[in-house]
Amino acid sequence: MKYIDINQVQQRMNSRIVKNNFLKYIFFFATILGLIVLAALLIQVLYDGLGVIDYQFLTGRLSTEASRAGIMGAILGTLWLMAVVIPVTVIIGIGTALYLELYLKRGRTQSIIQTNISNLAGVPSIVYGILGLTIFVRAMDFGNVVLAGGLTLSLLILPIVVVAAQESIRAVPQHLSEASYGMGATKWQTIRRIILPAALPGMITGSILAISRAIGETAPLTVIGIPALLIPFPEGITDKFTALPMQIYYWTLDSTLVDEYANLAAATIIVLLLILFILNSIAVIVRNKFQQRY
Amino acid sequence: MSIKETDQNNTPNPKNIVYDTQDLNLWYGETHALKNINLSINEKEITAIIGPSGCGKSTYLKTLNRMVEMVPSVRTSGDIKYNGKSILDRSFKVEDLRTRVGMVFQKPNPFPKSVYENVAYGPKIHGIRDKKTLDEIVEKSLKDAFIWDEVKDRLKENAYGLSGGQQQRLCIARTLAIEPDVILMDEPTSALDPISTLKVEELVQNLKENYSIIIVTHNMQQAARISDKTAFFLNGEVVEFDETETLFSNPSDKRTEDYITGRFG
Amino acid sequence: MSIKETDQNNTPNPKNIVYDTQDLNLWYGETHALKNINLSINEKEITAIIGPSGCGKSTYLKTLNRMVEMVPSVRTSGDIKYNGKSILDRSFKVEDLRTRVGMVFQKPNPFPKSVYENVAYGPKIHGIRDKKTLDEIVEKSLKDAFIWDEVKDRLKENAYGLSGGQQQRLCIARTLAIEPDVILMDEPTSALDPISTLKVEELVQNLKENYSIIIVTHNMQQAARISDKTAFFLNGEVVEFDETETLFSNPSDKRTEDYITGRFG
Amino acid sequence: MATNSNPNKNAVPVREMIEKKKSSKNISSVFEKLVPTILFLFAIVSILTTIGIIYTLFSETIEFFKRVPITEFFTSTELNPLSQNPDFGILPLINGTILSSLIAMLVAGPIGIMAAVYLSEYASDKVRRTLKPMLEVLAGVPTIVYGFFAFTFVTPLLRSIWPAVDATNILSPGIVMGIMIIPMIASLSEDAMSSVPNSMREGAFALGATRLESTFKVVIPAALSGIIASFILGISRAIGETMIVTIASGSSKNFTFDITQSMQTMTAYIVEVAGGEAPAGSTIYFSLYAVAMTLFVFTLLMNLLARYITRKFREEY
Amino acid sequence: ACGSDDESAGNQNGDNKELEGSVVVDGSGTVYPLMAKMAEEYMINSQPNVSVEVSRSGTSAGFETFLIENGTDFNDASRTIKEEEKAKAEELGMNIKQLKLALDGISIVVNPENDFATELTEQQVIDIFLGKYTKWSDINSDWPSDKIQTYGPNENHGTYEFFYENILDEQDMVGDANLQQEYSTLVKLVSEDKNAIGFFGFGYYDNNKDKVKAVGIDFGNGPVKPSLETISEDGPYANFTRPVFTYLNVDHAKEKPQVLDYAIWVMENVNNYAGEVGFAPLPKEEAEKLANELKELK
Ligand SMILES: Nc1ncnc2c1ncn2[C@@H]1O[C@H](COP(=O)(O)OP(=O)(O)OP(=O)(O)O)[C@@H](O)[C@H]1O
Ligand SMILES: Nc1ncnc2c1ncn2[C@@H]1O[C@H](COP(=O)(O)OP(=O)(O)OP(=O)(O)O)[C@@H](O)[C@H]1O
Ligand SMILES: [Mg+2]
Ligand SMILES: [Mg+2]
Ligand SMILES: O=P([O-])([O-])[O-]
Repeated sequence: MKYIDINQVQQRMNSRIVKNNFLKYIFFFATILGLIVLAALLIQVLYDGLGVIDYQFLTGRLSTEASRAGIMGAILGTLWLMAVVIPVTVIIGIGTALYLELYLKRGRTQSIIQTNISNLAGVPSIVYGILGLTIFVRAMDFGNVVLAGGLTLSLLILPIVVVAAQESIRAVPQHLSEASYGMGATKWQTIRRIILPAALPGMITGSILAISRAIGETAPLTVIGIPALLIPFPEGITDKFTALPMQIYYWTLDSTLVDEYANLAAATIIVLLLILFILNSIAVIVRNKFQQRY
Repeated sequence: MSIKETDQNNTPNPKNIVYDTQDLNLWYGETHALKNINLSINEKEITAIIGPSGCGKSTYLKTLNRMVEMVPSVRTSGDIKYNGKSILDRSFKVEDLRTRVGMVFQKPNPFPKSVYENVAYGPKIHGIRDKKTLDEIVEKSLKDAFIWDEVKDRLKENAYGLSGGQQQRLCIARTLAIEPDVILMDEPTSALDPISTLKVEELVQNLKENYSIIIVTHNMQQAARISDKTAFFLNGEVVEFDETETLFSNPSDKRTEDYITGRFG
Repeated sequence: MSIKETDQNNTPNPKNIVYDTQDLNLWYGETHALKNINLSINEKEITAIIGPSGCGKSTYLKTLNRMVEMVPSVRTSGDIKYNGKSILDRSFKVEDLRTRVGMVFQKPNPFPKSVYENVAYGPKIHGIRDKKTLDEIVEKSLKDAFIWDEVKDRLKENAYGLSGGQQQRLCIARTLAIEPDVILMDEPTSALDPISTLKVEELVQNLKENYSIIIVTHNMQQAARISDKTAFFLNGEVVEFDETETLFSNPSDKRTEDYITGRFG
Repeated sequence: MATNSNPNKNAVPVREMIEKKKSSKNISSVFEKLVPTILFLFAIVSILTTIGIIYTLFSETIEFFKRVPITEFFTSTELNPLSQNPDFGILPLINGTILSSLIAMLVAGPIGIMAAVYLSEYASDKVRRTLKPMLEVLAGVPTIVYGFFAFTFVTPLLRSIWPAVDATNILSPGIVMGIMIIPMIASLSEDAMSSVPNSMREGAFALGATRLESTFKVVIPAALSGIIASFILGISRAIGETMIVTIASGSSKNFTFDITQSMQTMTAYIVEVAGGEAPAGSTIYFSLYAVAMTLFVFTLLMNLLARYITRKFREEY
Repeated sequence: ACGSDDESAGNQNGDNKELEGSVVVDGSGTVYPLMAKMAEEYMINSQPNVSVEVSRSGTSAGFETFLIENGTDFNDASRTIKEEEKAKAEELGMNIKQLKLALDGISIVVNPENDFATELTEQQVIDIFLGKYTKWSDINSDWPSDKIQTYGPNENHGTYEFFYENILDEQDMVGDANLQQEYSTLVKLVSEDKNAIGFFGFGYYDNNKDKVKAVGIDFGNGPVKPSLETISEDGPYANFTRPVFTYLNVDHAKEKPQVLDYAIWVMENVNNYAGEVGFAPLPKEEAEKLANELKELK
């Protein structure tokens, strides 16, 4: 008894194959759709902003007057933020990763901390803003200065740095540390001389990616409270500040009042994206150049 | 299971005993990996350990420098005396022990550093900072490991550029640099080609002048070729321990015979 | 290298030829995996393919339903005619071919679906929607694959709950459900225990009534037990192709003899 | 073990030197003990962060509920925090949040999964290796940039197609958030699909299935839990997204389902109220925490759910 | 930064002394453009080392951070201080001083495409915002029967409160009014909704004449449009005219010379900048009087 009618099957075959080939193009289009949007975004930003970028814009002070506004203050603000974020996250992040991977025994405590870290990675950035506002700005009374903003951003990216550092530690083959222990090295000596150097490229890559995330973060800063107009340059971590993303935020909002502000926002975006692009390129180079083959 | 080394212990023995294992038992969690091991290992001899896969050879070797502790679930009972001192005691400093007892692993595992830094690593961690002294140590160790001529012009190059056999001899040089008394070797030639293997074997035999060597090997011919004494492990027990010649020509246990004639394993 | 099947081709042959392979060559990138294969495979027979590991058995089998194309670097020359039609032509629809030619793999690979859905998968994609027809197909296929009794009460359960042997017979049932003409089997029993193996062998012999079966096997006893004809592959070439009885009792090539007597492979 | 067994072994008395150094090693052994303690303190920071978040949110939220009944907060559709007779119903915010996330997922879900199908099932190795990192660039663009894009490009574009759309609306930020989330869903789903063993596909092909059929009837069902988890993580991301909605959706607190209108999400409310530097002690100040707490709980539940699904329904092949 | 330099630093008289430190201003968004402009000019022309930072969380929100220990130095306000706010200051023992800066006219604006509602009576405006009309045709049957959509700043803003208290006479505004935090958003919304009618300060209208259209208001003597000429406390737009202020924390001014210096500079120069950003200037004497009062504090 034949259930399958081969003629029928053949008839249907064509339409099935056409469907497959057609959808293949749809799927391809879906894949590059994001890239098309990205291109649209870049074109728009370049179109609006490129004309604004000149020496005076990059080095000048903020102004309400679009024609003489500059973003040096925001650039310096971002740099000062990073002066807080980088040491804090790198030290605490790598320290945490070392502790979790190499000192803490597998077990309940370890899994609690691990779960905690992955949960922290999913907490919206605005909630970190509130934490920063409550703890750093108010309870510790730093005010809305670089230090408060930097610490807030540090907490925000800490989980990312920790996870990346953990992964690079795990990627160091066990037999290297065994060789070191086998020679009478202590744990810290082994970590310092064998594990850290081998894991470092991965840690650096992960940290750079996390830091570029921090550079673009806006929401926590809006909560901490950044003045809409702050002309002087920040000169230290106890100064008030503005930062590139905050400037983009204010200029975008005010673009309905003063049209040229939209161009200033776009120009600032170009600068921000350029910084991120450079950072990411460095991360890629570090990863490719120092990747160890064991 | 009684152990066949008793005869051995009773004969007059001109050599000092470097390791004395007494009723050693070891568990990985529930797995009873070593069962009532009793072994006395002599100074300046090559002791081979043979046996089928999973019989506990590596575990025993790693117990001798307490490397086995790196597995968190390990428990031991019994005792190992190194030069008369009990080493299983938690108060015994493992770093000290491991400085005296070097180890060479199955897969060559140089550090991802230069050839020079690989050899200087041990002396450095033990506090030797003087450049000239280090240079001398590196040269001497590389010479002792029969690899100086091959690498003397590439001391600054990464060790991963060396061939497998060179890497393994480099690892031996690295161990020699801290001048241990004992060298533990866990199948040091199993990842090497025949020519490299031969070179390493030759080196091992030369080293025995100054060092006590314990070598785990899958390769019975190798054990027969280079060792003075051989222990045959099976299922975590020592079935037989004797002069290598005796053990291979005239084994006293049926299972040893079956194993060395290739009937299982 | 000349092929020994020529005699065979000249004898009167009452059976139709289902697959006719002519001067087939296949490369994986630089690897020349199949070299000048010429083979005619008869309908409603069991043809076994034997040979040492890496000789190209699986590759040949996968060429017969063009599954080999999933490897991007594959190139072929020569021709394979399926029922007189050239299948290597890119214009030949592979889906069509594969509907006629079923395949059973070395490791059972049921879909992570229910037993029922596994068997119904093929008919469904080929457009059979009617619940009652599907039920009948599933039952018939499972019965033909000698597994109905074991699974009839757990049709809704996930196929991964079955034992390895059951999974393999399920995969055969899945293939039977689309009523192919030919069934290709790549070492279908090598992952199974002896009892399951026996059941599958028995099943295969029963299937030959309705299907042409080509089976790759490592197990020469199996080839001898169940096949009508056997091809011996070596290094990508067909060394000998003959009636199974002839090939095993009276091989005409020295290498075949060496292989079947266990001298290599 | 003090016996020096090899006295004349060397030109350089390494052994002696090591022994000598050992006696002066006390500092380093203190260090050895200190390091784990220091590292432990570092590891504690992440715990403290969690405690800090929960404590601040919780204590101030409790204070809020002393002033505004919890039932009113969660059931009222009126939100007028600044008026003389303030209303504190969170529903308009939850509504805005859900609508924007829903729009985002309607964009990111299908496109993300189609991209995953393409990358995992159709693309050659080389194409995948170039396209995937390019796609991931999308995830690295700061959200403020997306906000700018939504406000100055997507909204005008939408309005030219659909004039009913307001200058600030929930549709445009929803779409842009969706685009931002595409790489996340594509990447995670692709991972899930790629880990379906090839033998599954071969099984389907051998039955005459087209690639499409093997994908949708075998691969996707087998990878379903990973795909669902990626969706949930996408939703969680959308719920927590702030700048895009703050910029492009305005700050109306109307309870409406009209996506062409301005509405506020929980995150945007926090920006508005905190940006107004609400002074400690006022009801509106505490409302900040109550909203943030709700947001935190939402995203936490989503993340836990995603983890539960991946762990519980991990496919066994 | 408070209390760092006290009495010893306060005895300087020379006006040209180089000052430094920060001045923190928050409050009205309406006043923000004027204050930001002046802060910028002050730093360029007078005291380059003083940092004046200007935020704009709204009059009421600004008062909340002004009236606390170590609060802001100035709070811009688009309405006068309320009784309860004054009481709060007294409770804290804080001395504050009101500085009138300029005059603003609440501008009623519609979409530029709106060519019917170009003139409305004061009462019609009130009724629209009270929700008594829902469609334009409810006002005038010739007008389209589309739904009126009302816009305004939200309750953070003095402008809202002024409108609510002085124009609506404290009657509740229509429920579906679209109230926004940011004026920029508001302008955009009105400019893109052809049924929009909204209110905000004259400056925001003045800067966006191409995007929104002001409605002429009939206060009884024919329609009047807001302009720098009509806005004054006794002019034709007087009913919708209100003064804008900044409030100074006098204690801070005494402690921090830069705060006082800035306050004096502002009162001496405000009339030069008011017009530029869309405010009608104060009578000259009034500004001078305030400047002199401030100099007394030295
Ligand atoms: N880390 C571990 N955890 C649990 N069990 C282990 C561990 N390492 C080894 N074992 C078990 O202990 C037993 C002895 O292992 P060991 O590695 O010592 O064998 P071996 O003789 O060295 O074998 P081979 O020749 O394969 O290296 C085996 O049963 C093994 O499974
Ligand atoms: N995907 C591939 N890419 C490259 N070379 C391949 C691929 N698959 C198989 N080969 C090579 O083709 C040759 C034949 O392989 P094939 O799998 O057909 O052998 P086989 O006879 O089935 O062996 P076995 O008995 O081990 O299954 C081998 O040399 C193999 O290395
Ligand atoms: Mg071993
Ligand atoms: Mg094969
Ligand atoms: O910003 P306001 O002037 O309306 O308070």
